[in-house]
Amino acid sequence: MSGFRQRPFEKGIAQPSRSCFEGRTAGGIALSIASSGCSGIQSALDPAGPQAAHIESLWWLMVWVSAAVLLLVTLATLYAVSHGRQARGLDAEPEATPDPVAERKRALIVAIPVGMTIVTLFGLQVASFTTDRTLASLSTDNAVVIDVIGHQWWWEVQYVETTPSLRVTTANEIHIPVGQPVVLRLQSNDVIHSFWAPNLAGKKDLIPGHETTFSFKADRAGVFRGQCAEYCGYQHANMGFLVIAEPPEQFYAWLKKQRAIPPPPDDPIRQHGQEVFLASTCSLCHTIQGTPAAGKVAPDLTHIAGRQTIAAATLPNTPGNRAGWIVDSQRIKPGNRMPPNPLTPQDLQALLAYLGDLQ
Amino acid sequence: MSTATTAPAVSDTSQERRQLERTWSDPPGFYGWLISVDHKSIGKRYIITAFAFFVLGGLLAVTMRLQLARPENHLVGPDLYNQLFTMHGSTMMFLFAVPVMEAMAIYLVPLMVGTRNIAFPRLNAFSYWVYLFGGLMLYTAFFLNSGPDVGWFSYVPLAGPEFTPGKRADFWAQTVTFTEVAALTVAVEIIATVFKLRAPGMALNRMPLFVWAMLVMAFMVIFAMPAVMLSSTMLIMDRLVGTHFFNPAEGGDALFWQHLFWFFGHPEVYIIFIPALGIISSIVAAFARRPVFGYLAMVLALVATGFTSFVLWVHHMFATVVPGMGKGFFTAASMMIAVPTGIQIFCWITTLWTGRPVTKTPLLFVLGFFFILVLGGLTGVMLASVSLDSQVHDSFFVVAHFHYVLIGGAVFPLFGGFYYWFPKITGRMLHETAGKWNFWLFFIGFNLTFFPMHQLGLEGMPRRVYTYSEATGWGDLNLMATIGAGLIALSVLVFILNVLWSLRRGEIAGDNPWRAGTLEWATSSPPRNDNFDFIPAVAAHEPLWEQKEEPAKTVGLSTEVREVLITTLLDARPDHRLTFPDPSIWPLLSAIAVSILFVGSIFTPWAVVWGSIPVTFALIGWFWPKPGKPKRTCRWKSRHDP
Amino acid sequence: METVHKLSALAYPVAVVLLLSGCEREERRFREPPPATTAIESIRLSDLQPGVPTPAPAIANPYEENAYALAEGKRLYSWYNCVGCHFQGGGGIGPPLMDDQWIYGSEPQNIFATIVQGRPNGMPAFGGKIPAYQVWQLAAYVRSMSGLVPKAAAPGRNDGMSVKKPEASVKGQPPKKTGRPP
Amino acid sequence: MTHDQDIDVSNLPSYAFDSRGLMWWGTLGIIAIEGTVFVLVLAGYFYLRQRTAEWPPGGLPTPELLWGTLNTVVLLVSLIPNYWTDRVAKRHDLRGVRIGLPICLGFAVVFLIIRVFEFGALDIRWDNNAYGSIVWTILGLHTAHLVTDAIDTAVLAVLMFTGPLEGRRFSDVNDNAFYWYFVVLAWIPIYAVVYLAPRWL
Repeated sequence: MSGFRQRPFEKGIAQPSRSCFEGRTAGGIALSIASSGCSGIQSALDPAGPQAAHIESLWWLMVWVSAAVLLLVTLATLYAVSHGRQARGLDAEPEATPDPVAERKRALIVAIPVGMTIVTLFGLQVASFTTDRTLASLSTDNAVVIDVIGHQWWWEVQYVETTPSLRVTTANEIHIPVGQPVVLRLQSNDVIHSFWAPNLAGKKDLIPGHETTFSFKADRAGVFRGQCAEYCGYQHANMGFLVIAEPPEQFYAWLKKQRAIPPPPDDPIRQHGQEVFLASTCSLCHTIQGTPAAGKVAPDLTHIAGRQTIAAATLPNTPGNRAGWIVDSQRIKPGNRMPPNPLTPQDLQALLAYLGDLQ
Repeated sequence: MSTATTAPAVSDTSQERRQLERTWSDPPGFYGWLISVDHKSIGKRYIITAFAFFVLGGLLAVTMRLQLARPENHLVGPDLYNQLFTMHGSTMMFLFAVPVMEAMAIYLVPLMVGTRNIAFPRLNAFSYWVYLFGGLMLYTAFFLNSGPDVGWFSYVPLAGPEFTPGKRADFWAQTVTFTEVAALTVAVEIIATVFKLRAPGMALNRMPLFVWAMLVMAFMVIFAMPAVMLSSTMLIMDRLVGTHFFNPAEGGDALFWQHLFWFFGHPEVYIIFIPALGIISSIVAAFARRPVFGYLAMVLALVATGFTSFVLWVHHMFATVVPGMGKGFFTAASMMIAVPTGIQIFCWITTLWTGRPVTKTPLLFVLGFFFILVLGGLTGVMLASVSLDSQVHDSFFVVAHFHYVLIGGAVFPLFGGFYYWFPKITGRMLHETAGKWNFWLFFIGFNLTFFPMHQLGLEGMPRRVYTYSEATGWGDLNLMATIGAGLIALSVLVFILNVLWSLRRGEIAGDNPWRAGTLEWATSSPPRNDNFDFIPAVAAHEPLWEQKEEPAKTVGLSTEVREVLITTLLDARPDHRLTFPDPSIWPLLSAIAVSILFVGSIFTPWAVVWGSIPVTFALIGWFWPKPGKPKRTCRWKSRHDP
Repeated sequence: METVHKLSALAYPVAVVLLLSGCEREERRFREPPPATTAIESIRLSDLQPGVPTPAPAIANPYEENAYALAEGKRLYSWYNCVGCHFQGGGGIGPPLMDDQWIYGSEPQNIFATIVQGRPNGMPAFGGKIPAYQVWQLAAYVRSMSGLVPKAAAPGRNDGMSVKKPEASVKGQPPKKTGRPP
Repeated sequence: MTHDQDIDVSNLPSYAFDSRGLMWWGTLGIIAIEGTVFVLVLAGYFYLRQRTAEWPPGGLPTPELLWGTLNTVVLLVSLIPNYWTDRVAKRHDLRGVRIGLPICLGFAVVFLIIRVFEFGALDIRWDNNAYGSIVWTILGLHTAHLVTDAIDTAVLAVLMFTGPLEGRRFSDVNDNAFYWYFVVLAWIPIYAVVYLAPRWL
């Protein structure tokens, strides 16, 4: 891939999911589901909030019931074909009309597993409905309301405020306060996307012409990865995002920082970098508050340096990756909307310096 | 029972037989092959073509598995990968699964109900040609880099005019039209055949379960497929003539597509699954050496499944904006559809339990079905739960699930069916040991491929991604899946070699190698042109098991013209003799005309107008009666009195 | 098995015929070597020339055959806010683009130059702001507005208010003689 | 077993009418398919309708009643000649059929002519908005059926004059009428939805 490319999430995000694999090999593949209570930053089985937790417990219930059913059916089948009265092959005279009395007895026996099936399914339904209820009953008082707008292939994130000036816009990274409910208002401007952060909750589609809302809560701090779950075109695979759950005070500090407009660059290099930004294609699509650049069709870069990843949680936000992305993003995400920018080394360095300063 | 083989060589008889066989035979040569309307040759073509598409779709799948074998792989890029999975899904659903099941019906139903050809034989030929041309069009487009890349359910707006430029999605939409036209016509033929062409005495409650399954499938096709034809037509109109069905800004709606599509798409799964149940019933009965336990329950279960499958399409849309109350209903329905399937499984187990099972390859595949399908069914129950679905929906978990139900539920029984009926179709047995290898490679490879996908889904891997970063930790399970895919490919290769070998060297089968009880085994293998030279008279479920000595038969059908016996709907009393059409070129010509219209309409709406003119003429030529040949009154009464 | 041979016997002619029709139209080029960027100088705004009149060098724009490039052009047309002045092609602040009048010439390279250099009375110069291949995509789309590109490649309707016929449905309008700059 | 248990079918007729005949079931199958299409497309109409506040959207006038209503009358009246032709066909009355079929055909043609005005009376194009798209589709679908059946009737009528004649031609007339009944019955809900629903619902 890109020469600049480094492993994503080297900054401590990646490690947890490694342990998944150990857990699995230990369990062996046949047991992989059972043994998969492993931790991961993108796993439905490592809940970080009530919604995901409820679903997980429903999951385990279903797993064990299913395992039992599968075992019974398999054993019954194996016994049926292998038990005593083995035939003398196909020449055995077929039993054209089995004795009706015997058949009636058998009917009664068969009725038992059928009854069990119905009862089991009914039980599972009740379990499922109760879970649906609990999920729906999450209270959303003093919730943080966030607009999430899906684009091919990135996520626009806006923190809703009554006063427009306080409205914070960022991309591909959603900071949320631990222990406080979050309400997402999901919209899409192009095709259908689906918001899915497995550690926190299930998924919800972003459908053009429909606004959907979706609420969840994190009950522990952490960085969780999610990605688009509804096929949305060439870069569906690289339409990721991070949800960063942090203690409220930290979160509000972050929010405050996001509201601040970065000061104009003071040293010549960064000043030149800003000129490059404004003079080149960048400013046609991107916004940097405090500058004339007000493009609305690409991620807001006002605080780009403060984010952990770029290119929709595809690359760690390092200067090297930024450079690679700016110069030739099509090598990293073929088909994405960012044109190549063949800048001179000086211009590129200046631009990187400028962007790197936008904390 | 098989009257023909036991017929004493009385001169006039053999003469009559030859005459009858001549009457029902195709003209020789390639032209004769083109104009054939015999359900056996059409059925064979259908099966071979569908299997060819199965192999193609499989190769696409292997390519995808190779791409996903390791993180950040560069075998194929997103553009090609999107075409690969779209082609794979569309091929397997539209060009393999449904056609191959209908093909089995085309070949077997007339034999099982004891008649000489399928109802509307020319329509049957027509449907094959339309299906073939549709498939060829799709793959030609694919090899011209115009393969659809919007997923096999082509969600709008992605598949709409703004986000998929060019003709790719249009080729998808027209492929659907082609294949649905073929499927719908076959459905009508099956229904008419089952209702009106049954041998005298085969009352509805004596029909083989296989025939019941095909009947239910045919009805489902009739009520489900129009939905997808309508929606794909709306899609192509949005793309080509600027209608606004799916444009939110002008009163359209993206979810409108999803409702229409899944109203077809869910029954579709059962359209594929129910015939498989019929195959299993045939195999289980033959190899347990007794009729399937609980005939009535089995029939009712089939019908119940058919009905229920129409009221659970919304469980594909739980992640959208469907109101909660509605979801509850669909959850209940989606879970409860497991009951009829459960009933059938229990009945089969009882059949095996109380019979004297002989584990030959066909039965082996059925046993594989039991394990895989039950597992797939259970994950299906999980997907029916709104909450749980919200986690695993559109993830690799779902990929695992539907491969368990579709491959386990349809492909395993189908392979069993291939092993079971191959002797009837070709006159030779498939090699047993190779069959065992075929099965075990498939069974192990399958589980190795798809079981890990459950885990991948839970670890957050969405479906339809062409790559994933190493940090996700999805690499190992994906590698495992790819290895499994290799095993499946290997087992299919074994099967193909087995077929090629057995065609030449396979052990001669004889009329009824499995000593089975249904009528298709009452005639020679392969069946003669006229299927049965006397239409048997049926008095039991498994005629060949019940009837010991020389059974009653039907006499008096013409030997000079293709005459079949029409019987009454319920208890199959002889009603009248209908003359069936001779081989004809018009089905092919009509299919060509129709194909020109369909393909042309991808490029200009006017093709619909101008294209309809040749279609009209072809159809007129089709239905214009041939100058009636002189019908000799002499009819073949019996083999003894001339 | 003979069936198979016969089937393929049928398949070949069909395949061959379609192969001849070519597949350039569906190519998705994500990393563009842009078409020869014209020496802007060689593009004339006036028909008058000193010395022996020589015909203007015609530069074909391959994107006009390519559905993806045309769709990209359509997207950029709104992303770079051409809509702001030309609206959906009907014109407003700027001249209409969907008619047969071409002030600065209808050839691809004329449109290219117009976008790159800008023109008096309000057309900004996008030179240096937009990579050349995107200019060519825009040029291709602009010509599609008046039906000057193959129908099978031209864009269909957008998911938005229907304000005009989709480019794929507009009748081709042979360009009138180049008009005069206003 | 001896021969007297064999079933001798040599004296059975060589065709039959209505549900006894095979073609009738074929026709029924086609009707079931097309009926499903109509049901779905009408359901689609109401689905799209509940997506927008006003209907027809954008302050469009409701479709003008004249031509649609006229056509409804034409169709309903056309049931009479079709029923009559059906009856005489069952009586194997060649003269009757030769009179009846052309009349039925005449009705079909008249209907198709009026249909042209109907499309005009919608005063909206299929590419204006979703409402236009769905009503054009509904009318278009029904028109397609009429054209098919008109051609069918025409061919059959010609056959009745030119021959070759067989008994089963009469059962074809019977099936043709059966299909026409469907086309007429399908029209009534369509008329109600396209013309009356926007006014009354």
